[in-house]
Amino acid sequence: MKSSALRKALGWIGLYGLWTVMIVITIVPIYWMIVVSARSRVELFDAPTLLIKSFYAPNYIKPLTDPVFQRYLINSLIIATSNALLVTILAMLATYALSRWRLPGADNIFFWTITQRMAPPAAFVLPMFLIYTRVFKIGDWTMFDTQFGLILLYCVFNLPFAVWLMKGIMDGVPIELDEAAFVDGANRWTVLTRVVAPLVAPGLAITFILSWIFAWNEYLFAANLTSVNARTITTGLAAFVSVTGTNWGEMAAVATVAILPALIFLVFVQRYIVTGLTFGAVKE
Amino acid sequence: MADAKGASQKLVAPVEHKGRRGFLPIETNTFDRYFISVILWIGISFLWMRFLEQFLPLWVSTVLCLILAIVIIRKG
Amino acid sequence: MRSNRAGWALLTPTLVILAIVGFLPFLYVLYVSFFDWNPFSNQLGMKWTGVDNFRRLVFDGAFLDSLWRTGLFAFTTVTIELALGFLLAQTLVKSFPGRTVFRTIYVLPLVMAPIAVGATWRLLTIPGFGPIPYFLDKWFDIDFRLATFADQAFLTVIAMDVWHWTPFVTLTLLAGLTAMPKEPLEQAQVDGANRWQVFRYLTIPMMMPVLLTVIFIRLMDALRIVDEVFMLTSGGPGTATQFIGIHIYRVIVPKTDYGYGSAMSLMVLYFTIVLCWLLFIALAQVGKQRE
Amino acid sequence: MFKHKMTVMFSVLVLLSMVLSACTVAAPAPQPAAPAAESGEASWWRTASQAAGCEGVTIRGVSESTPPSRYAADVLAASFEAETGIKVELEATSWDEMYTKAINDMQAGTGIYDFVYIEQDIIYQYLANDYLTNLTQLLADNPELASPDFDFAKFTSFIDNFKDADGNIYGVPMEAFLKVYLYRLDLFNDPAIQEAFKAQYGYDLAPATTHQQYQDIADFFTQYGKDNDMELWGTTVQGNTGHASSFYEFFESIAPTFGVYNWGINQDNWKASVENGGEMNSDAAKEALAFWVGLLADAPPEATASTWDEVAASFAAGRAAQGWVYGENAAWIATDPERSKVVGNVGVALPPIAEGVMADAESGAGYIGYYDGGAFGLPVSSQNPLCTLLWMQYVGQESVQADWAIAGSRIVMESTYDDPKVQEVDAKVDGYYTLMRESGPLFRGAPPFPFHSALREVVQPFIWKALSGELTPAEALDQAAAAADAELVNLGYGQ
Repeated sequence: MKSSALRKALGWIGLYGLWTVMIVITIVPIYWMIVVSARSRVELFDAPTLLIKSFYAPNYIKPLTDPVFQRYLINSLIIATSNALLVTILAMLATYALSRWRLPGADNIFFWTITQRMAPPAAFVLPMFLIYTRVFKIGDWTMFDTQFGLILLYCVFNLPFAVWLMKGIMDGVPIELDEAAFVDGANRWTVLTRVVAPLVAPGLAITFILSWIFAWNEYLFAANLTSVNARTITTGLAAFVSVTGTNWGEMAAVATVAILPALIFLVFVQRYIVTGLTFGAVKE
Repeated sequence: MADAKGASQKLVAPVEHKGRRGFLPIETNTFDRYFISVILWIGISFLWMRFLEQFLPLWVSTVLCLILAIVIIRKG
Repeated sequence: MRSNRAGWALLTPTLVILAIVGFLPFLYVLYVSFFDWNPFSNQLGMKWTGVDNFRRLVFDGAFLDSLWRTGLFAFTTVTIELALGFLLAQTLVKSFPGRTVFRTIYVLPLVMAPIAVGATWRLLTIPGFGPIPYFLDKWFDIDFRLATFADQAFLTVIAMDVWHWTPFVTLTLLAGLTAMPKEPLEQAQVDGANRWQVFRYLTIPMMMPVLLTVIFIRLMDALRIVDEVFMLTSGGPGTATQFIGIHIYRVIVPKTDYGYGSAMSLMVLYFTIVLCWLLFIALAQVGKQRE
Repeated sequence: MFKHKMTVMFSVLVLLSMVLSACTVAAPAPQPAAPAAESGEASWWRTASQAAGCEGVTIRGVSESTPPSRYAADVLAASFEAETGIKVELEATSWDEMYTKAINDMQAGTGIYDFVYIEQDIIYQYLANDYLTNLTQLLADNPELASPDFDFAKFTSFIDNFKDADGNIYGVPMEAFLKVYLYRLDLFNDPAIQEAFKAQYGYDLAPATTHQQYQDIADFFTQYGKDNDMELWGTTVQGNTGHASSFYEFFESIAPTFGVYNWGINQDNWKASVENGGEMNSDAAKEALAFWVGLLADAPPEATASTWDEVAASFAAGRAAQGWVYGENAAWIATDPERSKVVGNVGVALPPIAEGVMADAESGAGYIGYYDGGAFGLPVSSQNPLCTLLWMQYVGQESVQADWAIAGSRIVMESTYDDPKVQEVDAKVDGYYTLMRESGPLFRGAPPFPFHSALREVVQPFIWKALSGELTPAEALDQAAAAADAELVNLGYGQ
């Protein structure tokens, strides 16, 4: 009896101890980023302390009031949101097809889809550049430096992931529900949007979130396939590494601003994550 | 979705893979056998170039791989 | 029962997009990999060389070193992330006060851009104003200089990746654990099995599909890591953290050795596909045994 | 319940993205300023712009995000648009990204960029590939577009870097600076320190003129920092172990002062190693690398993580007593209290050199340091070459130079040195501009190699390994020279 109580107490201490350590480890780098963003350049090399002694506002004010930077932020929002929407919808359609029809070679298509994500990206910058500037060219308009170009490109990374996530979840929705709806006279589209979609909503949510985060964060292609109009916030981050002294303070400020939207987003959809992230490993 | 947490569920692989059974240790369909052949051909070519090309030219390995591929596609 | 046409119609947009932005560039890279093409060499334009690029590759020490280094990195990080993630996920299955708060804070790194993660860790570790070298020196008398000591750099990069991606592993495993049927576990406990036995003979086998899936995803991404490491160490000191993604970047971008770089890229893609295909087959086998 | 929430969330997001798309259309970047010349008589610029049919045209360029480039993007582009009606979109981005984009564009001939920043060291690669338009020729072919205010002869000798063998010019210089020796006036002029130094080394403390003196001063201040519990070290070292900047510091600033020029490559037979007639692993080069790597012991701990940016930052933070620092930083380190702790305490001098190097430099056989800079070039693939020609002449006018020099510590024209505004700053930075004017010819840019970056990529890992201690300096240079020889053959040189 006594030893069991002791074990229980030890268990609690262990549990909270573990989590305290994990939280501290998680927080420290982010906290440090905020500390740096609150310091002026001349204070940076003072003896490190973990305290925020004063707040050097220009680090934030300068980028935030810069119209170029605002445009980057808006571009990022548009690209991430549109890409996530596109990916979610396409993945839902594709996985519905994969799960409801016996398409010849379906599982091979499934694997092929995933391999799209595996290539080391550097080699693909030049071909993408050529495709966007040469192939997708209507008069003076090219896909280069457009938001649409990036929205489409990020599908390469997000769609495989999304299809994988959604496939199993789709499989988990009993086909009898479809049949019942058909019997009631619904057409296929109604079945998909009214019967199936609500049931796979957690999966859609998590697909949307992960796609959104990825599109928001991508750097290499955003840097090389845009020039002025469609640049995103991550390329803005890299630009702070300049010749006259890396502007650590401003860079940290921009990085802080850049994680805020994703953060807010994440807090909102926290609860769907755990139900949605099973990669379809749950089946009834 | 609420009832998805019911007692009847189980954890399964999110992928399924159907095909026939040949001498290969797994069930394979036609595409798989082509895929395996190509993968083996590339892999053997790499190894050949590294270790054997000093003695035997590369086309020897290509011929060997072609034969292997036919066997796999037919009987795998 | 239904015609396949509607099914294909639903699948087409996905396939078309992937073909355009995924497969088309791949074909181009494949094409270029058979040429000697470096705009800054003495011989301008593209010159057909057959498989010479690959022939050079299998003897290229720097490339093979970097491949090996990447493998070591991917193996280490995935192992640590899996172990730590499993432990944390198990603590999160049962409700306890503060669970939601912990979980919410804990997934923060997940939303950060890789490039921002690299920058943040650089801020942490740069001698002069970063706290890590300062406190390590003050408390433990350790000379921490990422850009001088290869081992420290490698370990820091691993720590950074673990910090960044363990939350994802934890959440996925948690989703699996939450969805796992409870009766067999309870039954086993009634039958007198101890915790370890339950874990070893019930939890692990039941979680196998989820575990393999997580390994697959993490492995795939760890093998092509670039942004974080580039921002933190740019591959240094020397070549201690020059992973394959960075190596390829250097060959293609500053060296503009397009042909050779494309060949390199394809070889890496080949290894990744083979590895992932094996995992995929394993996954399918697990699925079959279950039925 | 669940379904309802999800629907709401998605609709909000769709709405949000739509609103945001509307925003970008409604609010484009800075509104064009009202054309200044509209009310009065048309200026030469507007007439020329109209003649070439360029009004309303947008030209695009890419450049490194340096103060001079940003000045061009923010100030010059706006006034140019007001004068001519030509909109200039200048993309200022990081060094690596700039190269990728410019090279991709010119290689593919897509014509996205109408002008590109060409650094002095990469021009030979561009010329070898016929990426650039011959500006001399273009001006001669279009005399009606040649501005009376523009003349290649007004530039300093730096423009010679952008000429081909026939003297045709391919770039309009927009920035140029020296990599100079900076030291701390407050430390060097402190009587107590001077006394202590003399007591220890037997000669007066002054900016180093030999490597031994440099080493002594570095040792002295490192010890001084330790003794007084200060965050002070003897020297900076641009010794990043994963970035090209360390390669550049060694081969362009350190090795020449030991008499090893042009990266130690024999330009007659394109060989680097001593066995084949090069100098990359000569005794002088090994001595230079040993000296430089040895300086790490006297450098702040961040030295092995420092690129050109962080070296300037370390010096500005007062963490080093002396060092080789790019001149573009001299002005802000010496004058901007927002960013620098050593305002007013920056001394500028010529770097220390080995015996015989000065004679080489004066005769033109060698040089004592790096003369860096860049120009705007016009890619052959440009879709608006004539409009771009106007822009290039605009940034190459004498009248815009002085303010530009203040904003970016760069000088490309002889006349700029005499401007009162520049002379005022000159006094504050201990005569940096005067030094540049008088001693500029002793410095030189990168050697005219068309394989510049390819070879750098091969050699730099050995320099990094020497810096991290993985290889000794002698081993590093022996291996580097062997690798360089192999790569040069691979690139088609010196078969």
